[in-house]
Amino acid sequence: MGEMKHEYPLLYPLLPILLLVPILKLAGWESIDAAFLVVTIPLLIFPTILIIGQIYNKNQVWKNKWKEGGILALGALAVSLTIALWILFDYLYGDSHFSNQSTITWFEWITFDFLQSDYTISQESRIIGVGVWIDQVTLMILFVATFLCFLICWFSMGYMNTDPINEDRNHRFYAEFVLFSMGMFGMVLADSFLWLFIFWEIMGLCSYLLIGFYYWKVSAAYAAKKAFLTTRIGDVFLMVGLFILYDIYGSLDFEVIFDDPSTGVTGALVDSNQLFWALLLLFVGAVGKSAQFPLHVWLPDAMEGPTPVSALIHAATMVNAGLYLVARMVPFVDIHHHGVPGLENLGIIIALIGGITAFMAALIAFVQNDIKKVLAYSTMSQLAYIFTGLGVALWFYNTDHHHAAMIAFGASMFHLFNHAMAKGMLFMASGSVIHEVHHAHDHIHQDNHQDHNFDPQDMRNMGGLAAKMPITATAMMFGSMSIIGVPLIGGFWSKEGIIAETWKAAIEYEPIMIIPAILILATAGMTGFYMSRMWFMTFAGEPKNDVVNHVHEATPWIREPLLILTVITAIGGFGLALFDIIHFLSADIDHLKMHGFVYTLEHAFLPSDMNTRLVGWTTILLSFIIGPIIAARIHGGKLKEGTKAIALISWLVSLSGKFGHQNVENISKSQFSEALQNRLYFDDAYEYVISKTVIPFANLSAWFDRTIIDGIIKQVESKSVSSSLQVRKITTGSARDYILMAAVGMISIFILIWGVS
Amino acid sequence: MNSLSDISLELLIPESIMIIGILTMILIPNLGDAKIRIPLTNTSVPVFIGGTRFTQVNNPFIPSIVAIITFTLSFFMSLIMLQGAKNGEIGQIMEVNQFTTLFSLIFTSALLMTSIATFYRMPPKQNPEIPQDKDTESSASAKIRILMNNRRQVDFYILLLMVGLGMCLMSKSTHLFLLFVCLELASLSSYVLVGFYKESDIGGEAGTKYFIVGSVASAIGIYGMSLLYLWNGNLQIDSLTSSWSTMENLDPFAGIGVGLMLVAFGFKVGAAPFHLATPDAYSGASSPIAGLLATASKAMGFVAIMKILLIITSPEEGVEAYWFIAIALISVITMTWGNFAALTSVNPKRMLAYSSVAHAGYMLAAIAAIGSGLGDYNSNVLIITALIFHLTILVLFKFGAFLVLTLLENEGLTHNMDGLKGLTRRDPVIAISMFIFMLSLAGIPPLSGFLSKLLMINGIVNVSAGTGSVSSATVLTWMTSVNVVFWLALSIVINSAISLFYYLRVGLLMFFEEPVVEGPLAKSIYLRITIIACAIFTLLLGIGPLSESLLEIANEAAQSLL
Amino acid sequence: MNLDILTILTLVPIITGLMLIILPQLLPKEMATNLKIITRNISMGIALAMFAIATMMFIGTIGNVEWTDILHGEYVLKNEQFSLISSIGVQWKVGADALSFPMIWLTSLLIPISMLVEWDAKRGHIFHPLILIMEGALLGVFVSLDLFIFYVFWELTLIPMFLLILLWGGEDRKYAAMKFFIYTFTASVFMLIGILVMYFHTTPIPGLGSMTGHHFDLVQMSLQDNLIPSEGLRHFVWILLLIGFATKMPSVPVHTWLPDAHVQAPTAGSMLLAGVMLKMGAYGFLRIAVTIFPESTIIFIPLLIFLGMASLVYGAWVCMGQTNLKRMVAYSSVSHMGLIFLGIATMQPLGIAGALFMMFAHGVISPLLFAVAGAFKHHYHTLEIGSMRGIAHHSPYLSGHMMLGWMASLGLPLMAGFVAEVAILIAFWMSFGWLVMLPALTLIITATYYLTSMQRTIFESNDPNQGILPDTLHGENPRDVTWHENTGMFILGIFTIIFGIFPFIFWDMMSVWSTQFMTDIMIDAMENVNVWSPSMDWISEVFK
Amino acid sequence: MIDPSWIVGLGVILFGIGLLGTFYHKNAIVVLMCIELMLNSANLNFVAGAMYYGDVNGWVFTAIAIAIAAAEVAIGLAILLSMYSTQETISLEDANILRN
Repeated sequence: MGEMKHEYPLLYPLLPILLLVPILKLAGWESIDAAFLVVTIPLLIFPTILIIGQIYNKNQVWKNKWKEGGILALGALAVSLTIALWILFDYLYGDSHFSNQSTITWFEWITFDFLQSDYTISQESRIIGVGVWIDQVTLMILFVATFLCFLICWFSMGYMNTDPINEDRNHRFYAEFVLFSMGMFGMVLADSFLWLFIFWEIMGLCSYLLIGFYYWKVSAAYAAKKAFLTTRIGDVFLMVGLFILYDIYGSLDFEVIFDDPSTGVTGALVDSNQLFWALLLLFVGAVGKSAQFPLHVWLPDAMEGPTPVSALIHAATMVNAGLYLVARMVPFVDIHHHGVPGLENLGIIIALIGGITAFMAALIAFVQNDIKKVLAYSTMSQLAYIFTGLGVALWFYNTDHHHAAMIAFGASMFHLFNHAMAKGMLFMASGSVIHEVHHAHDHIHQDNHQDHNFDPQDMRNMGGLAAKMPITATAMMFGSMSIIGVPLIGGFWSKEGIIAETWKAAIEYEPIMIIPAILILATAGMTGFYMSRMWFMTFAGEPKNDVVNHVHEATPWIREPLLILTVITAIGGFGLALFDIIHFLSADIDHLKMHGFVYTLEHAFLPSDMNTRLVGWTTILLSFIIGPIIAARIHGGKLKEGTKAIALISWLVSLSGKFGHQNVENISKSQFSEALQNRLYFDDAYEYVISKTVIPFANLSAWFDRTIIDGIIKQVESKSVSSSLQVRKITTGSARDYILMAAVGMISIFILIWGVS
Repeated sequence: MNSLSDISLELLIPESIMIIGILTMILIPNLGDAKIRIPLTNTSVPVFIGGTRFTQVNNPFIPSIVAIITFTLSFFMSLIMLQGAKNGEIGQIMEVNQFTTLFSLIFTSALLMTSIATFYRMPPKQNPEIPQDKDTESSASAKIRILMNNRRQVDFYILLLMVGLGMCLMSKSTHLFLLFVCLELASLSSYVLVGFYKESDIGGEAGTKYFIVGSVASAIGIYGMSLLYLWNGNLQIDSLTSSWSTMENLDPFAGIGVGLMLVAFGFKVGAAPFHLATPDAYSGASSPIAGLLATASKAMGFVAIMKILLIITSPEEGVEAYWFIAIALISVITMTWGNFAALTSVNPKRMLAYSSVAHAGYMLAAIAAIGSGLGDYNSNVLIITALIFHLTILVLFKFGAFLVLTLLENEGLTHNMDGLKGLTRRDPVIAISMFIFMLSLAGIPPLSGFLSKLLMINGIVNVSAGTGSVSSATVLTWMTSVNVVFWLALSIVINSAISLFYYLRVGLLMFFEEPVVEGPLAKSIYLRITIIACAIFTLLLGIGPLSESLLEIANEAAQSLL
Repeated sequence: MNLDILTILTLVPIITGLMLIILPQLLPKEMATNLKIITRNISMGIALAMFAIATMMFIGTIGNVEWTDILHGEYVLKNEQFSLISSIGVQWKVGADALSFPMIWLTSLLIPISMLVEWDAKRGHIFHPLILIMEGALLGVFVSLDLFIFYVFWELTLIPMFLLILLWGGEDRKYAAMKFFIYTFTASVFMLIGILVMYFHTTPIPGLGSMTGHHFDLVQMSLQDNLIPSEGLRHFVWILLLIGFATKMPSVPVHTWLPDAHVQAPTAGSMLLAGVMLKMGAYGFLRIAVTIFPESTIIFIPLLIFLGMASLVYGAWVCMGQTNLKRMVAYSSVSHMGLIFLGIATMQPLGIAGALFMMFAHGVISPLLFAVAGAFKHHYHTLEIGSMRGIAHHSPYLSGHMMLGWMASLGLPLMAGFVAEVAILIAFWMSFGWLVMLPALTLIITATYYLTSMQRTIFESNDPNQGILPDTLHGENPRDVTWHENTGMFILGIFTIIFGIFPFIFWDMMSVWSTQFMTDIMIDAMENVNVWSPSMDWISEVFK
Repeated sequence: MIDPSWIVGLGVILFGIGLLGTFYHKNAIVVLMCIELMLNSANLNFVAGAMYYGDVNGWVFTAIAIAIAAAEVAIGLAILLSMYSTQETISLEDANILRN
């Protein structure tokens, strides 16, 4: 292992990007006018990288100076980030023209007329346009997306370009990466449900491409297909939902629909039943995209992709698309502002699905040994939290509990932010671990690269890494804390809000809500367990494999993002909570306001409502105390003699060894554990059903087409040939027969003539 | 009333040319230095007949050249007559009008093509030697064979001219008996021509069968005609027509008579079930003769059928002709039989024969549509126009196909499809021409075969589509209410679809298979020109101004027929 | 004849194509050999010139046409009256409108591309001129406004395609070519009867049809009120026309000629077959059957939906059961063509415009698919799915094009096919409600078979540096696509994306046309006839 | 004078015999003779018609028809000879190289 290398000079070509905003401002652009650049620059860079990469593949300059396109991709993302920040600041502190919700249309995509039910053509043509829609939620997710895309691209230059397996293939990675970013930015900025869906699908494509980046691996190709198809199922329902929405409102533009969701295009009141179906179908799409029960099976497999992909797509950004979509449903149900009453069931269904998924994913995460799989299930579980929160918010909105609804909504969105930051970082950190372990392994076994028995992702090969990888361990610690909901750290503020509001709904208004409420409360504790378990297994205890001793944190480009995100996770959440982001996100107030330190703390820990207070403390107890302690009892332990971790994490390592040790061999051999290992048999069941229905039916169809439909044609053909031979046999060659036939014909003519007349 | 001066010979110029041609052909090869001594004197006067022939007339190509010149002349004379619309009656037994002139044109053009084709088919030897005593037996017989071969030239072309004469006169006759006599003249000559295929041992058999069956058919026809005579006492077509239209109930003599005559003409056109000898005859005859049978001979049969069915027994408007059902059924059987039999034929000539049978079926269907009595004068004219048009262009592509086979026949490869294999590689121009002929036979646009088929179907649709109940609201009620004629159109199109199979198979063989014999075909320059001209006209007559003018001519002809 | 631009566009390729084939036969040997060498360049030049003309027509340089202003029933770039066979009412009448122009442009685009893709075809001195003839015939179908000429061109397209399959096809080309020709010909003769019945009912217009009193003028026919008085006959004719058009499209159950023809056809042939020839069916259906018999169309909406659904759903299932790449793509064409029927059945301007756009989009995408499949055949000598794995390593460009084409075909947004799909399905929902679930769910099946086939060919070799190669290579080194294949596929791919992102380029004129089409023709008919609507209320009742 | 209908009746019988004979006999010469019978039955009809109508045309028709018959036989024999020279048979049953 060489020295830690810095390659910052490579970034010099990107420096002019810093001047972008000033130049645009000088040119008289508004920030919102520049919004399209957020999408188009990555879109243009995508083919650029692909084509240049294909042409200059294996070229040394391209490889070393341009990182096989990494620098270009980073530049594109830097532009997007810059402009996103510009928009953000403009929105927060800019001129008055930038109101609460701003929209701008770029061009008209398709225009058409409509035949109304009274057989007249609608007077004005309807337009499906392309434009930008900006409000608080957009801004928050846009920031998350641009920021994480940028950081993870940065990270990739270290992670991807140093792995020999990726050599000469990285241009494909970066191209797909920027294309994905384009999809994400586009989806967030889109000003209509249709364009939301379009970019949503683009992301699906990129997810497919990136999961299948190691296309030669059977498992990767399979996982890519599975991911695409599973989300596709949801997408189809989503599409039908869009059709219904279109039918109701005559447009899919946010501006038109959100203006007054209670009246349809005809001016009549919207039928809540129809709208319910539309929104439910949209939610099915969200379920697919965000890997919720029962369309969750693709996400764990998706970890076959390179780790930056897992970090970006399957943790931080794309999976949030479903949440974003559900968040966009608020105006429909907000009966305070022209919402449609009678949609309570929607919120309940969403909350239920969320609760079930949260619990199930957490359960499965208990037994995972692959570090990325743990994170994947954790992602699923945390997303489910947000769904629950959104479901509760929708329910509150629809039952006219405006304030509670806003808190639930804001908390959910805030959790999205926290989770994205933390999970992105966790994945990067895990990537760092995997990368270094892998390197170390290759370093030891230089002669034998093809040792496939060693899995660098398996936590049973790790342990004690805290001493070897201080930055990574720190980052992972803060990330896990945020996910667990350790008080004061990022995720705590949001998660607590979600749980509290769910309980509030359950206790005070809607008994059914008790199911998700209990489930997510239990999940909070389970989260504490499995996140701690992961950390302890990886970083604490004695090294379980010789490889660990050779691990160094030596790869460039990896540390910076980890550090930045660690800071954001550790302090950012708290800071934003202080600014009362929860209310900001739910559009309660125009701008962020400092709430005051004490007020915030009091509000969080000692709410006036007794029930809320009880729930809050139970959550803290479960997630912060019980879960981690159990994990520490099983997996914790001191580091190997002679090794030492930095101060920031050594307390945790040593703490983990203080709770004694518990042997769980019996439990891990139980049937339940086996079921969990097999992911509760969902994948098997799906596989079985498909192999028993879809494939035989397809073969049957092909058979039917070949032998019946085409068979009829072939029958006609062969029958014609055989009858032709028969007909030809009548011509015997004997003139007597010919005369006889003629005579017979003659007589039959007469019979015909006289018989008829 | 009848005086010789009434007979305006100018109306019979084509026929006169043919007669002169026959005489010339008899005379020229016999010109020699023979002298006759004037009795009682010693002076010998040259009579130029017999003796040692002049070397100039000794050329064995002379008969074919004479035939070609004769047919060319009468072709152009007919054309001029057609242009000048020279019409008139000759005595009371013949009439010249646009119809007859057009058919003269059809006959002469077909015969012209036959002569051109046979010019290369039976090449005589130049300067044959006379066998000497010192020759061995074999060399002597070889020399004799050559001499005989050369001799046959004259026989062949005389018969050809006879066929032309018979056909041309037949189309002009307005007297049933004359019609029959001329028909016999043409038929008997054509029987011999079929048997003339001496290169192969099947010529005799083909001639015999064709002759026997044909003779039976003519005998039946003559008997039917005699019944008509018994019924009417006069065989003038005008007289028969007026008697028929005044006849209250169907007289058995008349009915049976017409029916029996249909048998004779049905044999000529190759209608099922009287067609059985046609494939044998076509495959046994040499290709040019088979082409002649398929075009001119068939046209002759249709002229006769039209005269009988559409003039004598023409249905009144709104009344179904008594033969309608019979002809309709025959037409359907004919086209189906022909197509199905052709489907698997391995002999190209047989295949073309069956296809010719199928085409007869289509034309009979058109005649049946007139017989339904549904159409008015205009729509009947339209159908006849279609028929005439079809018969005219048939000379182009049907004969064209036989001409291509003629080219191949020199290699002895026309008994099965092998000869056509790989033709594109051997001779692309000929192969493409053949492909065009096949497509035209199948009725693929924009070739002329399509236009004629379209016109026939249109004629049928024209008379029948209006018959369905106007008030019918569903497809089924309409389908049950429409006249049966409409379904003839459907049977035609379905049959065309079936026929496509074997026409395309020819293309398949030509484009796809390896040739059996390598190397280009025989040069035969005039034959090639004829084939290419046929192909070009097949294209040009399909669409555009040329087809327009031909249609107008056919339309005038049809009007003059009715 | 007045040399108008559409006539030139149609006749020049045919005439030059014929000349290029025939001239070498007539010229002396040496000249002929020289000519043969440059034949493909000349053909390409002419094809490009035609494309340039079509594009200039679109931009407005030629003819100065504002395409979005064309309403239904108006035709631009018409020629002066010129009768071909005036005695039976046949005239050379050409014109374009928003229904035909996209197809015209598409044809002129695909011809040079398909030539390019098979630039090194054997016997190129015949191959490329044949494609030129094909171009003329195809354009003739789209520009002619006379049913006779329409039918002539309709059948004329068969001949070059027949020869293409026969001379440059795969192993079983004889069977396929025959089946293709006979099958479609059989169907179209039924259509011919329908046309003749329509012809019979036309009223005379001066100067035409002196002999018959009728004419084939399509414009006049559509102007004539109640062309066929008997309702039963009207429906009958409609069905006859449908037989012809549905077979061409092709719709289940008369689709089986297509897979055979495609599998055997050379790449360029497949591209044109899928790209333009299938569209002739949809075009003719809209242009003739729907325009002239709107009421029959409305009455037969259930039939249309059935045919469309059968093609779409059943076609997709059959696709899944295929093991041959080209067969699969062929069936996917069947499946997509089903959407066109569904779009028309909606009787919404949006649905009809969607159907039009589907014709156009599928015309850009499916040639790409077939070019890819053809390249597989060309370079790997097999089309069996699963006989090779992981060839992305060996043929990155081919794999990339495959990926793009497959994704475009499964309806990924920002590619041309998506626009049409969404438009049709929105309209379908508005007209038939929950029935839309059937086509929508089919999209999943579509995705499944596309992804599976991709997974089993370009992925999954288990070795990053070596794919599993098919036996048919016999140990040869696998190659990537040649430069000309690559260029052709690139152009198609770029157009796929351009029309996906900026569909309004062609959408606008289609939309305007469809609106006017509905107002002029369909609305009256819909008021007269009961429009079918499915009773699907029970679903929401059940869940209430 | 005989009633013309008797002549017609005889003609019908002759025609029937002739027609039956044509497909009953194998020998081509006999078939040729049967054809003659049929032609002659037609001649009888012409004669009967001429008698009935007092029309001289009928007689002429008869004469010409006889000439036609003669020509037919002449040609027929020639063709049969030609077949005999190649196939050595004049049986219509055996001469069936050409068929199907």
